[in-house]
Amino acid sequence: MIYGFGLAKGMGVTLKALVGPSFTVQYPDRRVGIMGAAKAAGISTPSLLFKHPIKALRAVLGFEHIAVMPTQSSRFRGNDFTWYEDRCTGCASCAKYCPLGIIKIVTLPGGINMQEGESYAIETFDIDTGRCMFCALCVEACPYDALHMGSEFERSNYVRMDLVLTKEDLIAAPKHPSTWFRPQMEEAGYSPFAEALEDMKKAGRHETPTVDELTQTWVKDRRTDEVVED
Amino acid sequence: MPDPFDSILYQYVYCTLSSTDDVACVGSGLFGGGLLPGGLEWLAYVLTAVTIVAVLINAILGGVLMMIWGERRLLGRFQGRTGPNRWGPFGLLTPIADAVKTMFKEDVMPTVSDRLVFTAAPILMLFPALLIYAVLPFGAGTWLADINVALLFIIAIGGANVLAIVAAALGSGNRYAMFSAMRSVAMLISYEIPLVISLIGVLMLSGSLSLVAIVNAQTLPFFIVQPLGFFVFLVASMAELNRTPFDVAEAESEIVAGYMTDYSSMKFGLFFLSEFAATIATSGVITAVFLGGWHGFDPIPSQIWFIGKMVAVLAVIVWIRASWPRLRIDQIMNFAWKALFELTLINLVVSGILLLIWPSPSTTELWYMAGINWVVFLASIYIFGKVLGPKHDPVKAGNIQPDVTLSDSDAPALPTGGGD
Amino acid sequence: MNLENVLLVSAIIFAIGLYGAMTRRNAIILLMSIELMFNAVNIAAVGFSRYTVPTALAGDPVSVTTDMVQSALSGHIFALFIIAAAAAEVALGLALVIAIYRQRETADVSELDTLRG
Amino acid sequence: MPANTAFDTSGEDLATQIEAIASSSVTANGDTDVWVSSDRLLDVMNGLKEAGYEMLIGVTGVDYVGYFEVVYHLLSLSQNKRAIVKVKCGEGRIDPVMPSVLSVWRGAELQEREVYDLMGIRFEGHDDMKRIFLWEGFEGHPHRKDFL
Amino acid sequence: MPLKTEPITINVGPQHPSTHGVFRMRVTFDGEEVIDVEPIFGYLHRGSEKLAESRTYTQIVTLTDRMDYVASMTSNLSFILSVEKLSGIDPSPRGVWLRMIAAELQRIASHLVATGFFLQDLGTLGTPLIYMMRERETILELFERLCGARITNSYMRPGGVFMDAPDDFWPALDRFLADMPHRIDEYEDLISGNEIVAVRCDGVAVVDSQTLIDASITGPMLRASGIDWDLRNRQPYEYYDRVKFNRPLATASDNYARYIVRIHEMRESLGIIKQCLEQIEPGPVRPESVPFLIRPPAGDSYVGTESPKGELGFYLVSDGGVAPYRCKVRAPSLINLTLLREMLIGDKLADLFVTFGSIDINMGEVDR
Amino acid sequence: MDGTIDVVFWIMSAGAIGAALLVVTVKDVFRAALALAGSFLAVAGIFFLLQAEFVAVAQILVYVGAISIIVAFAILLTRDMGQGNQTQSSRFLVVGGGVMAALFVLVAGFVAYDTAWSDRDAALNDNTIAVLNGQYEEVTDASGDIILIASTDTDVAMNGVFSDSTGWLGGLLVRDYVLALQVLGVLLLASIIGSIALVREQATK
Repeated sequence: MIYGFGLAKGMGVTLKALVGPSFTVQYPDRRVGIMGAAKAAGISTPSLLFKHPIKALRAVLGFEHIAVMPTQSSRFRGNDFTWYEDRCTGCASCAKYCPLGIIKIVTLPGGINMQEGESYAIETFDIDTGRCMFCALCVEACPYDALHMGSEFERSNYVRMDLVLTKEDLIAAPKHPSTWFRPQMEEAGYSPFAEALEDMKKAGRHETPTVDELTQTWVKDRRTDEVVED
Repeated sequence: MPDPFDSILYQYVYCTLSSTDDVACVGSGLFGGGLLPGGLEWLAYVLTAVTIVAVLINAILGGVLMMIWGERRLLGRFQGRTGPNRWGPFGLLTPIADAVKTMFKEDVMPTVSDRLVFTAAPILMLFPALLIYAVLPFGAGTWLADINVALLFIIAIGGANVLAIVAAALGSGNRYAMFSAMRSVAMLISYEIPLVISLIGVLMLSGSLSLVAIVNAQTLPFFIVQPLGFFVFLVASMAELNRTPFDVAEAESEIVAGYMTDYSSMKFGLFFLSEFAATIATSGVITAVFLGGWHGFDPIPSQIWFIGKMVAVLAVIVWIRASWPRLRIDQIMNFAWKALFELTLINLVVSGILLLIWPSPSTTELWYMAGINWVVFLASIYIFGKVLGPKHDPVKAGNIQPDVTLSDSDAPALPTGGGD
Repeated sequence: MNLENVLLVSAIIFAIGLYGAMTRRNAIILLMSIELMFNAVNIAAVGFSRYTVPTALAGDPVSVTTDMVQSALSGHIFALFIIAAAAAEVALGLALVIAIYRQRETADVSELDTLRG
Repeated sequence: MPANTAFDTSGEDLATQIEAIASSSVTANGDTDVWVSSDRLLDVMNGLKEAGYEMLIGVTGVDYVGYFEVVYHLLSLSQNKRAIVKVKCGEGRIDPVMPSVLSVWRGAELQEREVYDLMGIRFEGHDDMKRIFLWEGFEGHPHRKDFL
Repeated sequence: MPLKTEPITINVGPQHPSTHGVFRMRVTFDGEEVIDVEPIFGYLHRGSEKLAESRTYTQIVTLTDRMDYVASMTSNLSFILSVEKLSGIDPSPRGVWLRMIAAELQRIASHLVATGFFLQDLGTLGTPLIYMMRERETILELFERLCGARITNSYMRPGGVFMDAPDDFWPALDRFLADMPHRIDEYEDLISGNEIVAVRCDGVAVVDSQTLIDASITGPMLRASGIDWDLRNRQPYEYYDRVKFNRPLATASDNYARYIVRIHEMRESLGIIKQCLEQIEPGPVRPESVPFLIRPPAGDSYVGTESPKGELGFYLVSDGGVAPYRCKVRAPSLINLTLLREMLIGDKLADLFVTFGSIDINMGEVDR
Repeated sequence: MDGTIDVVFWIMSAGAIGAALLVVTVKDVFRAALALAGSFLAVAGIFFLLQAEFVAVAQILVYVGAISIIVAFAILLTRDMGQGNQTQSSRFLVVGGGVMAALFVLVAGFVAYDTAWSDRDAALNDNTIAVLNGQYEEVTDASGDIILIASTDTDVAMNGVFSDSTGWLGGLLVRDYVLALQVLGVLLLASIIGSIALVREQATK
């Protein structure tokens, strides 16, 4: 053994990294050189030089940047929720299964049949994402595929109250549901980063859930025994 | 008193200002020279000195900023990252942004601190780092002062920054800082000795302590002729600079930030600045003493050669920083006293004998010397590694004995009570 | 700048050192004062070397040899030896202070009075 | 079915083993676990360590409202067996005290402190019996059923 | 011989670059030498065990994520195994294989973090750490494909896993398996043969195996002292009896041994994943019969599993309700700290953190 | 240029004296040490002005670089945790010490200014002055000895005795004063061994 050989070998590894690629993912934008700018603009480098000389100069000086979206899995659970109001019956399964109890649901009897016990009009549907740990048990619990995890993750905020997702927020937000626990979306090849899924019929396993399905199919699949209050 | 015509820097500025009738000034200087009326030569002298010092200090600051950028960028690449690239072209403005941010930070003063000493420490730290530049020859004729004891001066001044570290530690009253100060003092006292002795071989070859004379004496760069001296000097100066693997004085994983723990704002900035200024200065000394200084081939100006060699030395220092872990303080002391000190003595004896054989060596004889010195270098490194190196063979990952077991049924019996 | 001024500065620094050595009770400051006195002596030695004539060169030497010139530097040699001796003295003195501190928990010389009757 | 229970020593075997070590210390036994009386605990544990249970895997306090129970999970590396020894910590809920097994296993040090901190069972013979997670002066013991 | 100085007491932590979280030690130094250490816990105590008493078994899975947050898959697995034993659930084979793959990936990720921070404590300025984080990132991306989350996975459910792996998971896993051995070689080139690492770690904090066993210390620390004790092999759970793997052992029981054992265990884990891929079959990932709300019969259960840090086990007591009556975690991170004081005393200040890093603890699991 | 040198000299002297005064008056030991380092630096400056570059650099190397740091180290080691580095002067000696120091300065100043020091430039012939000022050439005389004669060539002026004393000092140290040098080496070695023996822990403890 030659003293110093191991040290030299270690320096060789770092030297290899010096000439090798960098694995940094730059977000939200990436600085590009002149070649990268041309590639991003979809034209060849000489034509960029002649057609957009200012852009080329900026690229040479290192001021040109292109937006970068990090690659996420379609199952990615962002700190956001997607909620389809039409699919929701107000059963509050999600609120019951939330380990932290941060989903607040207030319902009034009513809805489609106006008959008590079958469907409810939803008065309040608040999710306090400031306390949420995004375990997605509520999504797992939703029998009607009304609640989905969202893919959004840029929701940092200066005001704690703004982290509470209200019913209005949820309705207004663009719908990019994560495919987490939604195999039907995966089978359909849906990617939350490509397009929004505004159509509530495509989002769930059932186009229009009925009361029969509520009592027979879904609940029985999930519970072999009686629901017990605890 | 340095002669103003000794350095072309002086000459240029001095001749621009002074209306001296010295022959050396004829035809040099801007605007034909003589901006000041006659009889004011002394003022020209003073103004020249002030101008050059101001230019140099600003150049040092610029160099430090460039080095901060370069080090971070290079470290990033060594680690497979990109490094700073957001602010300005290739992130070049990042250190300026850092500096601005540092200035606007709150200046925290610990309540138990000795205010005067606490404030004086960063200034004390910067002062020796800047003084080294006074004697560095940046190129042919480009130096501030060519004093005849320049090398000794550099070593003497370079050791003074430990006083600042001790001042910082005592001033802030922090116990991590105290550890840092203890370590620095112990390390400095140990590494000063090989640092000085390693230069004696060079002195014997060049016959002068002046850096200009040493550069001029290098028909062959001295790192070829004096590999052992070069190695020891590089290692010892890295220890003096607190660079990895000798950065025990500010080991952030052990003693937080060492003597800088309680510092913030521009006081911290001054520490940072002086550290980098000292690193650049030391790389300049290495360049001048061992790498042939400003010598190079022609179309490229000598100043560029000098700076290029400096940058190469800095890159190696950063490379080492990216690759190696830190040594422990007792191992550092062992290394200084058991390895470096002896290596310098070997170098001294061998160089002395070789100079007895070839009293004033020609270039060919320098090559012979280089050959013998390299053989001695490699052999002594090998022997010292054998004697002082780690006891197990790390390359083979020594003490691993993987035993193959397929399932629980044929697992070997375990040791039962009574030790392994 | 002439020899008288140099000697005056030397004398002042020596006197300050003397004052410190007499009045301060901390052993380390005592050592520092002694260093100041050493320094004053160095200044005087180098000043004499710079401004006075070595005997070998006094009068009209027939020829000036290197030995004679070197003897003009005797003051420098004195200063160098004093510096080296001072380093030895400080090392030993501080070791003593530390040893005493360890035993007596003080670096105050006026408390080191175990030999007092 | 994963072999989750295959390595637990059966209750009967363990009971006979313990009876051989310290007679009439076993109060009951289940499928895989054995209850011993707390005053014979140290004898039993010393004997079990002699018998090859080198490692004390876990010390757990359980609050069964009427009484406290301390569960010791033991592991024998040489025999590849686990044993579960349970000790009822007297009747009532006021100042339950247990003998410490720190003298038998070094590994009991932090685990007994944890049980003391969170369950309030004091171990006699443990020389560093103080709170581990909560600060000194904290009122009550959080893992008791009557805490909140 | 070192200068004898006044002993200095320093509070290391809870905010210190090298305490791996909010750990605090009150250390007394004589010069550079450690003469006394008092570990102080509890800065991250969240009462997980108490919280578990008011949550259903599925909800507790999310709590286990947050105990050892650099190895949540193995925490999940340990808890799930205990629940399955308690309620007698027979998991579906594909679910078991997926759980094994996830657990072994998590073991690699955890060892990467452990060795990376261990080397960071040695003062390597992050180079190996960043290399290792790069590979950990690949694993986390695999987890993201698998379950949508990177750190706090909540992937496993009683009876299996909640969802089958997506189609794009398998090629990504294959790429990782093909790439990772070279990466481990790279780490070994960078660090294992490094003389500075050797002189720093050799013979530091040596504990003999008998003391380790007596102090209930398990996992790589125990294996680094030459004791061949790996629960995956000795007391196989899941399908670990159907895969073949070596157990790297070192005899030195010093910091270097603990490091090198982890490096070699990563290679073995890769082998296990490959064998899992060969044996995995299509099928449901969770048996249909397992209800969402589990009500195990009254009783108790304990299953010890080999987490990356040592034996992790959940002692569950059920009274027949939907939530456990008592849930106790046998946390290897806490129990492996039993010998901290003995390991540190007599060493230098610099070795304090290296030794601490070589134990590989996670404050989330220590304090729970 | 002489006027400039005078000004610099007085600045340096004032610095050295002021720092020295701080050393003996400041309460805090570490501040005293810092002042001491400053005083040493100023004295080194005076050495530079006296054309003793090597001595000046040796002063910086040994005093500023080593002795100050060892003093600081000793302060670190003997620091009283309770009251920091504070220390007192003994009250009764202050007056006596001050009077004695003032008397010493008076006497020494009187001697310095009263003595008619042999002026170098007046006592020597032109050749010797030129040689001492560095304007000389080396010539081998008839008997084979090297003698130095005055030169008018400005190029060799840089190699004068005082402007490049390093080489000459080296010659003196290894020839005329070699015994003293060796004795000094023994002294240093003895002091190192002595210091180690003093601060070493007792093996029997």
